[in-house]
This record gives sequence, structure tokens and C-alpha cells, in this order.
Amino acid sequence: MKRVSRGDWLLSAATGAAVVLVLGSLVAILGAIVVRGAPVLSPKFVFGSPGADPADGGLLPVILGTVACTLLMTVACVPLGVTTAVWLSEYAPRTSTLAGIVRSAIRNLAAVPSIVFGLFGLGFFVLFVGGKIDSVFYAQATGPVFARPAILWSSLTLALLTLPVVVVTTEEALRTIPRDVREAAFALGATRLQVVWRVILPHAKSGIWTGVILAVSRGAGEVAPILFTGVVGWQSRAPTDARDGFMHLGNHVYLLATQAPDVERAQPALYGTVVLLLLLTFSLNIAAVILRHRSRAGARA
Amino acid sequence: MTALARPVRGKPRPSLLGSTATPRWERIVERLIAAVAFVSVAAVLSILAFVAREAAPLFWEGREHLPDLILPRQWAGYDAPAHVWQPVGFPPKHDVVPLLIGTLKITGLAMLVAGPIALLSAVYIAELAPRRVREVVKPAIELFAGIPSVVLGFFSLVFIAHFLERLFGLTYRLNALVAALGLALTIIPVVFTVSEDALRAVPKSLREASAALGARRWQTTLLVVVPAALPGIAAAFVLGFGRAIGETMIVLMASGIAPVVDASPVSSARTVTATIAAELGETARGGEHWRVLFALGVLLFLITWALDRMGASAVARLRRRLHGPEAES
Amino acid sequence: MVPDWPVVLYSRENSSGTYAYFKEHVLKKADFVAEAQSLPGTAAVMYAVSHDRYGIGYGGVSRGHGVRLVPLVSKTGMDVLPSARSASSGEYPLARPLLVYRTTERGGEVDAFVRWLGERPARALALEAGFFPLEEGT
Amino acid sequence: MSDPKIDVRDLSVFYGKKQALFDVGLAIRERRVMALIGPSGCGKRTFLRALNRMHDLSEGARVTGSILLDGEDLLDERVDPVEVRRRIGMVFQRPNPFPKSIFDNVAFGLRVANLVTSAGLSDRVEESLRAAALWEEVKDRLDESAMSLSGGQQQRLCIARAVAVRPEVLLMDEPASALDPIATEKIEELIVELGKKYAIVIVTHSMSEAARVSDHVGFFYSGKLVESGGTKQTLESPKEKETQAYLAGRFG
Repeated sequence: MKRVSRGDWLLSAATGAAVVLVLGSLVAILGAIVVRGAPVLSPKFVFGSPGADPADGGLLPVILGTVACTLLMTVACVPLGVTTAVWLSEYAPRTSTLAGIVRSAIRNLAAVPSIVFGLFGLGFFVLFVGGKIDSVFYAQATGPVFARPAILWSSLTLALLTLPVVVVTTEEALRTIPRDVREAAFALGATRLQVVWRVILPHAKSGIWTGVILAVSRGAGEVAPILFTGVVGWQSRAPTDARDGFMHLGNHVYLLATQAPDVERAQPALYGTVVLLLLLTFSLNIAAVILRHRSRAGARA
Repeated sequence: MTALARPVRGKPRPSLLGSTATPRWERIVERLIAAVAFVSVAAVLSILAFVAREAAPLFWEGREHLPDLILPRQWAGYDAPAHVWQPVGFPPKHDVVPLLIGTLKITGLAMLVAGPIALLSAVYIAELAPRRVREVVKPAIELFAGIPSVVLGFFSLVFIAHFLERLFGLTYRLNALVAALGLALTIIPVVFTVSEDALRAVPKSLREASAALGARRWQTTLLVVVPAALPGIAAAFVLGFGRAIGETMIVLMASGIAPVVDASPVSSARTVTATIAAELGETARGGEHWRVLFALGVLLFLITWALDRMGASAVARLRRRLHGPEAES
Repeated sequence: MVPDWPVVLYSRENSSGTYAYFKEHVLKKADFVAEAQSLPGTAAVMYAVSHDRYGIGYGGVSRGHGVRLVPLVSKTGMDVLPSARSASSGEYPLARPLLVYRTTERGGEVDAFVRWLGERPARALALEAGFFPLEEGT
Repeated sequence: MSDPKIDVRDLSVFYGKKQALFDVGLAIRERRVMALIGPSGCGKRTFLRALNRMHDLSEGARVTGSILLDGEDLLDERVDPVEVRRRIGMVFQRPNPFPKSIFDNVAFGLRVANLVTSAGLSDRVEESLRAAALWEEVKDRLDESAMSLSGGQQQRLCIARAVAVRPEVLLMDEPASALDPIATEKIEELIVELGKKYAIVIVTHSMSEAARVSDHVGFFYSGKLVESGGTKQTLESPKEKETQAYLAGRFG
């Protein structure tokens, strides 16, 4: 029998135990929530319209609000993020100061706490931009039109929050494209834009999708940035206008967990909502992990 | 000899100088691409500017209150000079020290829990795990990062709080430790991922050299690999710390958010982030309370910015250390 | 025999009207102790108190489904429960009216809405939501 | 003799502070194959890549001197490198087809240059694949991914792709070095064939290959062009002693 030194055994035991602990808590969290929440998810609970008491479920407008906010966010953030990554990887000289500035701005953006994004969304989008729009176009209105929390402002705030995710993932995908491929395209007389559009972007497609999915998942789960920029606690319908307030699954979890009129009665609805939110963000994350794994395997082949 | 020396399919080739294969609109598009890339720079600058814009009047409108932001003061009804955060009160008291204490207490505890666990896991995955195990476990740990913090907040509020109460019979059901354990769940994937990258960046030759000198595996790992990766591991901790300081929903839901000034890990605590989230909604715009909350936002921005810089320079140091001064930054 | 154990205070978040009212009328403008737990809603307070043997808290009666109401001693020395009558007569010491503010000029839809608030269907709705409606004609 | 197709004068290339090529002068003639030989790191590839301004793509690279294409200096800063590359095609060391269909690979250069109508496109693709001696093997599977081809086929596809835009000059960077002997033979036959139509410059590390395919050779050593001339004469009786030593196998 192979003799294992005690030091080796101890190291394996300690580090292995840490991994088991981490994975164990992941399973415990998901298990504890799903076991209680999954049975609640009836079609009526998920797709019904809400009644007077949030504890009765009827999450349709909440889901629609979440989806609408996330879609708007994606529309704003993906073109920005992909373009930034393309500039960094295909246009800017690798060692240039300008690229360094953009890179460090992306890093900073990723490090800014989400609640600060909330403050920024309120101070910039709602009060400043909305205020300017109102004073120019709606001077006659009796109340604020754009200068109030709305799904539009929440989405734009989230778009900036998730921008680094898209940039970093896309740039990583662009970096795995072999130099050969770029040179082949240039040698055939393609302009830089043609190289980007016809070769680089198609080549990096799965990497870019990974970034988009990660960004959507991140954006869909954030609550702090939307608290003051557009989310509302309770309304009976989904938003129909970019200037409407909206309900959001994440915020709904927060409200049900802390402010339900009848805590005991709201428990099932709470677990159900958490499972829905997890279903949304977690399935997206798993998709991203698989996609990323595949695109990396593809890059190696 | 002319530029038109060789007719191609009957059509003369235009001069090299005269023909532009790249259309003018493409140059404009290139400019646009560069402009878009700078949106992120504009975003960072305007985040600071517009949060600071709401906070700044504090410094010329209510200047006499400025010392009260950080210095203890003898308030009516209190036994001794104290740090008090009672922004809705008679008079309002805006001493941010209790919030800083709460933040440090919770993030410190969270790091104490998450740091070792994440680092040990990273060592296992980077050094010891068979490839097949690594390929499953690494993404699984990263999936942690995909759980929305409001869900972890809820989990802490219900399960962790209950568990700790059963275990220790604590006075305060919701306290710094509950929030810290919830918070640890969000920083483990950060610290894990960055440390694991750092460990894996250590060249194989170092491990081989150590093994060839007769070192056992644990000796190689602890005496060669981990020390070599130390700057990267430091970066992982700094980045995890930054993430913990900025986290909002977990501490909002699970800390009991009471602005307590003490060192006990099981008393309630109120962090900077939770304070902003809890109070801003009903605060009158332009009031002193409003301005202080935005000033706290500026403070958070600056702290996380500084931590991020520290992390970045630690990573750069790691790269130089492992690959020499020539390494590309 | 109950052992010595600190009482845990459950308070509302300072952004709530209930908090400000309680501070002004019960604490007589003094501060809560720093240890008072801030909770974002009456429901959260009730939940916390119900799970804490040594907990004490306060909240709006409209959110008080399924709990036993605690009578307060009125100025006349009687035990009084919160009710429509005790609230509007002022006998219950901690009653507070819900006010509707308007930002627009008189007239139009807003007037109609404010009138409607005083009418029977609106009062029925208020009752259903757990509030004590205004006496007729007030 | 007629004017050269490409006339290179005093060409120097720098990477950052390091000089990689020193004052090279060389004439490249129409419908001839010029082989560039020399030990690795001698500058032959650097020279080749200067001819279609690939150095514009690498940071820190600087090129001085002049490269006259039909009398016009393609290093002139007013010249669009994209235009240069449309006139001077290039085939790389390792086959590098795009992960697209066979058809789309060949059509790529035509599409980016907007050279032919979509009706004429398939004719040109066929013509180019025939020119690269690949048509018979792929005519039934043009929609399949280029990645499904064998290495030798991929390289011929890259050649088809390069000639599809009807360049005036074709540059080849060790085009057969990554291939097996049979595929190599096919590529070499193809080079001889194409050499009847184009000016071809080929970098090779194999003396026998240079002997088989080229009309002229240029011998590079330490970033300098040591000697050049007719293939047979230069390989059999080199004038310079570096060339003699290299051919004798003393370094390389």
C-alpha cells in the first residue's frame, strides 16, 4: 500500500473539507428554498393576476416587470459593452494610455457598490436627466413626467452596472481568437471594420452570448440599484410605458420577507417568489457556464 | 512606366494613391466605436460627480454640523458624549461612526469566515483535485455568484438566524454574525476564483523543482506555491473585502440594522449600505439627512475604488514576480 | 421564574411615519436606544416579537392581522383597545389620522377623489384594509 | 528585361528599438517565383510581411525605405494598406480558413472588396477553386464547413481564397511546412502552375523546395539580403561565404 505522509493527508483533508463545506452550503441553500417553494408554483400563482393580498400570489405583473426591466437593460448595455470590448481588443493599441484608462474605468465600474448605483440612478437619471427633459419638454405639466422613478431609469442604471460583465466576457472571447484568423482576413484585403464584422464577431459569438447571459442574470437579481430609481412595492398591473414604475421579483422577495401584512400567511408566496427568481437567474448562470465551457473547448480544438 | 502598367480584365487599375479601399464612413464608424468605449469612463466620472453633487452642499450649507459627522457629542438625554446615528430625531443626529463600526464589524467577520474557506478550496482545486473534479467543482462554486443577494439575504434572515439562535441562544436574533455569514456566501466565490487563478499562474517548473529537491506535496504547496502566489491571494482578499463592503441587501435584511457602537460580534449592526437603502426612500430631497446619505455614497465609492486599485496593483505585482519585470501588465 | 435577560426592542425604520410618530408621542422626542432593531415594516416587527421571548415592539394596527391587541391605559385610567370608536374619540392614546395631501389646485378629478374618500364605499374599503374609517360627516 | 513588378529599395524594419531588417533591395518580377531562404530569424518572413503591409497590424513595428509596386511606393503614408492587400495576396504557414463554409471562405475577399455581383460570385469561386486544384474534391460540398477539410485541402482552400480577388502578386509564407509530403507535393505543383500567371514570393526553409518551385532566390542572413539571383545558379554556386556555409548545412 502506498504510504501517504501525514502532512499530505492533513492538507488534503483540510482543503477538501473546505470544498465540501462550500458545495454543501450551496446545496443546502438551494435545497431548503426549492423544497419549500417549488410546490407553491401553480400556474395560477405564477401567471395569475394579483389580488388584494400579495400572499395569494398572482405574480404575472411582477414577472413582466422584471422581464421588461431586464430586456431594456440588455438593449442598452450589450451594444455598449460589445463595442467597448471590440475597441479595446481590435482598435486600441495594447499598451496605449487611452486603453489603460478605459480598462481601469471598467474595473472601477465593476467595483462600485450596487447601492451607489442606486444613488447615482436617482441623482443622475431621475433628478438630472429627467429634470432636464421635464423642464424643456413638459414645462406646462403639473407634476413630474420624466423626473420621477421609472422603469426606464432603473434599466439604464442596471445597464451601467452590468456593462463590465459584458465588456470583460466579450474581450476574453475576442482574445481567444487566433491571430492567424485576423491576419488571414487582413491579407485578403478586408478593412478593419470588415474584419470585426465578418470574422471577429461571428467567431466570438458564443463568448459574447456568455457575457450577455451573465449580464442578464446579474441585472435580473439586483435590487439595490432599482430601489430608488423605479421599482414600486405594489401595483396591480405591469408597466406599459417607459415612465411607469414596475414591480420586480427581487424587490418582491425583499418586501414579502420583511413587510408582508401577515408574515406567516405570506411564507408560501415568499418561497415561491424566491424559487422563481432563482429559476430566472440561476438557469441563466448555468447556461453561461456551459456555453463558456464549450467556447473554451472550441478555442482549444 | 506608369501606374497603369498592367490592365486587369480590360479595366485599368487606379493608382494606389488615388484609390481608397476603406470608405470614409468607416473612418467615422471607427471614431464612434472609440467614443462608445469611453462611455465607461464617463460613467465612472459621472457616478462620482452626481453622487457628490447631492452631498456637496453639506459643506457650505450646514458647516457647523460637520464635526458631528464623526465626533462624539454630548446630546440632551444622553449620559456622556456619544456617537449617535438618529437622523430622524429632535434634533437629528448624523454621526456616521456607528455605521462605519457596523460595516467593519460585519465585513471583518465575513472575511474571517469566507477568506480561509475560499483559500483552502482554491488550494484544493488548483493543486490537489483531479482534473475531472476540478472541471465540475470550479463552475459549481462560481455558481454561488449567480445567487441574487436578496435571496441570500432572505436565507440569512430565515435559516442562518434561526440556526444561530438555536445554537447559541443569542439576545438579538438578527445580528452582525448572521449578516456576516450571509455575506460570506457572496464573497467566497470572489476570493476563490481570484486565488485559484493566482495559484494556477504559478509555473509548473517551480513545483517540479521543489519536488526534485525531495519536498512532499504539502511542503511544495505550502512552502513554494502559496508563497509564490501570495500577491494574487492578497488581491483576492482585497477584492472580496471590497465586495463585502458594498453589499446591501443581505445586511439590510439580516443585520438587525441597529446603529450600535460596540465590538460584540453578536450585537446588531447597521452598515453604510443598509442605512442608505433603508432611509433614502422617504428622505426629503436637499435636506441634511439626504445630503449625508449621498455623502455616505461618495465614501463607499472612494473606499471600494481604493480597494480595487490595491487589488489591481497586487495582481500586477504577482505577474512581475512570476514572470519577471518584462511581463505585460 | 424568568431569568434576567435584556429586553429586545423592535422599532420601525426611521424613514417610516410610525417611527416618527412613536418618537414624538411616546418617547417625547427622546431617541431610541441604539440597540433598537430597525425593521422595515409592522409585519416584520410582529414576526420578530412573536419569535423572541423578550421582544417588544410597536406597529400600525392595520397590519395587525392575527395578533392579540394590547390595551393601553388612557388618560382616564381605563384599559382601551384600539378601535374605530376609541381612535376617533381620542380615548386611545396612540391614534393618528391618515392624511391626504394634494399638490394641485382645487377642482377636477382630485376634488372628486377626496370627496369619495369620505363616502361609504371608501370607508368600507378602509375598514377592510384594517384602518378605522372616519365617522360619517367628518 | 522589363521593369520589375515590385522593386524594393533600402527596406529596413524595426520592432521597437530592435532592427530586424537592414537596407534590403530586391526586385520581384512578373510571372516568376522568387524564393526567400535563410536560417530562422534571418528576416525573410519580416521582408515578406512588409510587402503587403502586414506590419501595420503589429504594434511597435516601423518600416523605412520604399517598396514600389508598378512604380508606386506602397509604403507611402497616403496609401491605404487595405488597397495594397487587395492587390497583393498572402498565404500563411499554417492553413487558416475561417470557420465558415468552403464557399464563404473563397468568396470572402470578393465580398469585402465588393468586387462582383452575387450572380458572378459562384463563377469566381469555381474559377478560384479550380485554379487551386481543389474544385473536383469539394464541388459537391461547398456549403460544408472549411474545417472539415484535411490540412492539405485547407491550405489549397487558402490559396483559392487568396487568388479569388485576382491579386497581382501572391505572397506565401512556408505554405507547405505544416503539411504531409503528399499534400506538400500538390501545393508545390500548384505554386509552379500559379507562377505562370502571378508574381509569387515564397518563404521556405527547404532548399529542395526552393529548387523545385522557384525561378529566383534571395538568401537572407541576420536581417540582411546576402545574395540573390537565378535559383539554379545561386544554389549550385553561391558567391557569398554565408550562403555557401548555409547550403553546406553548417547552420540553420
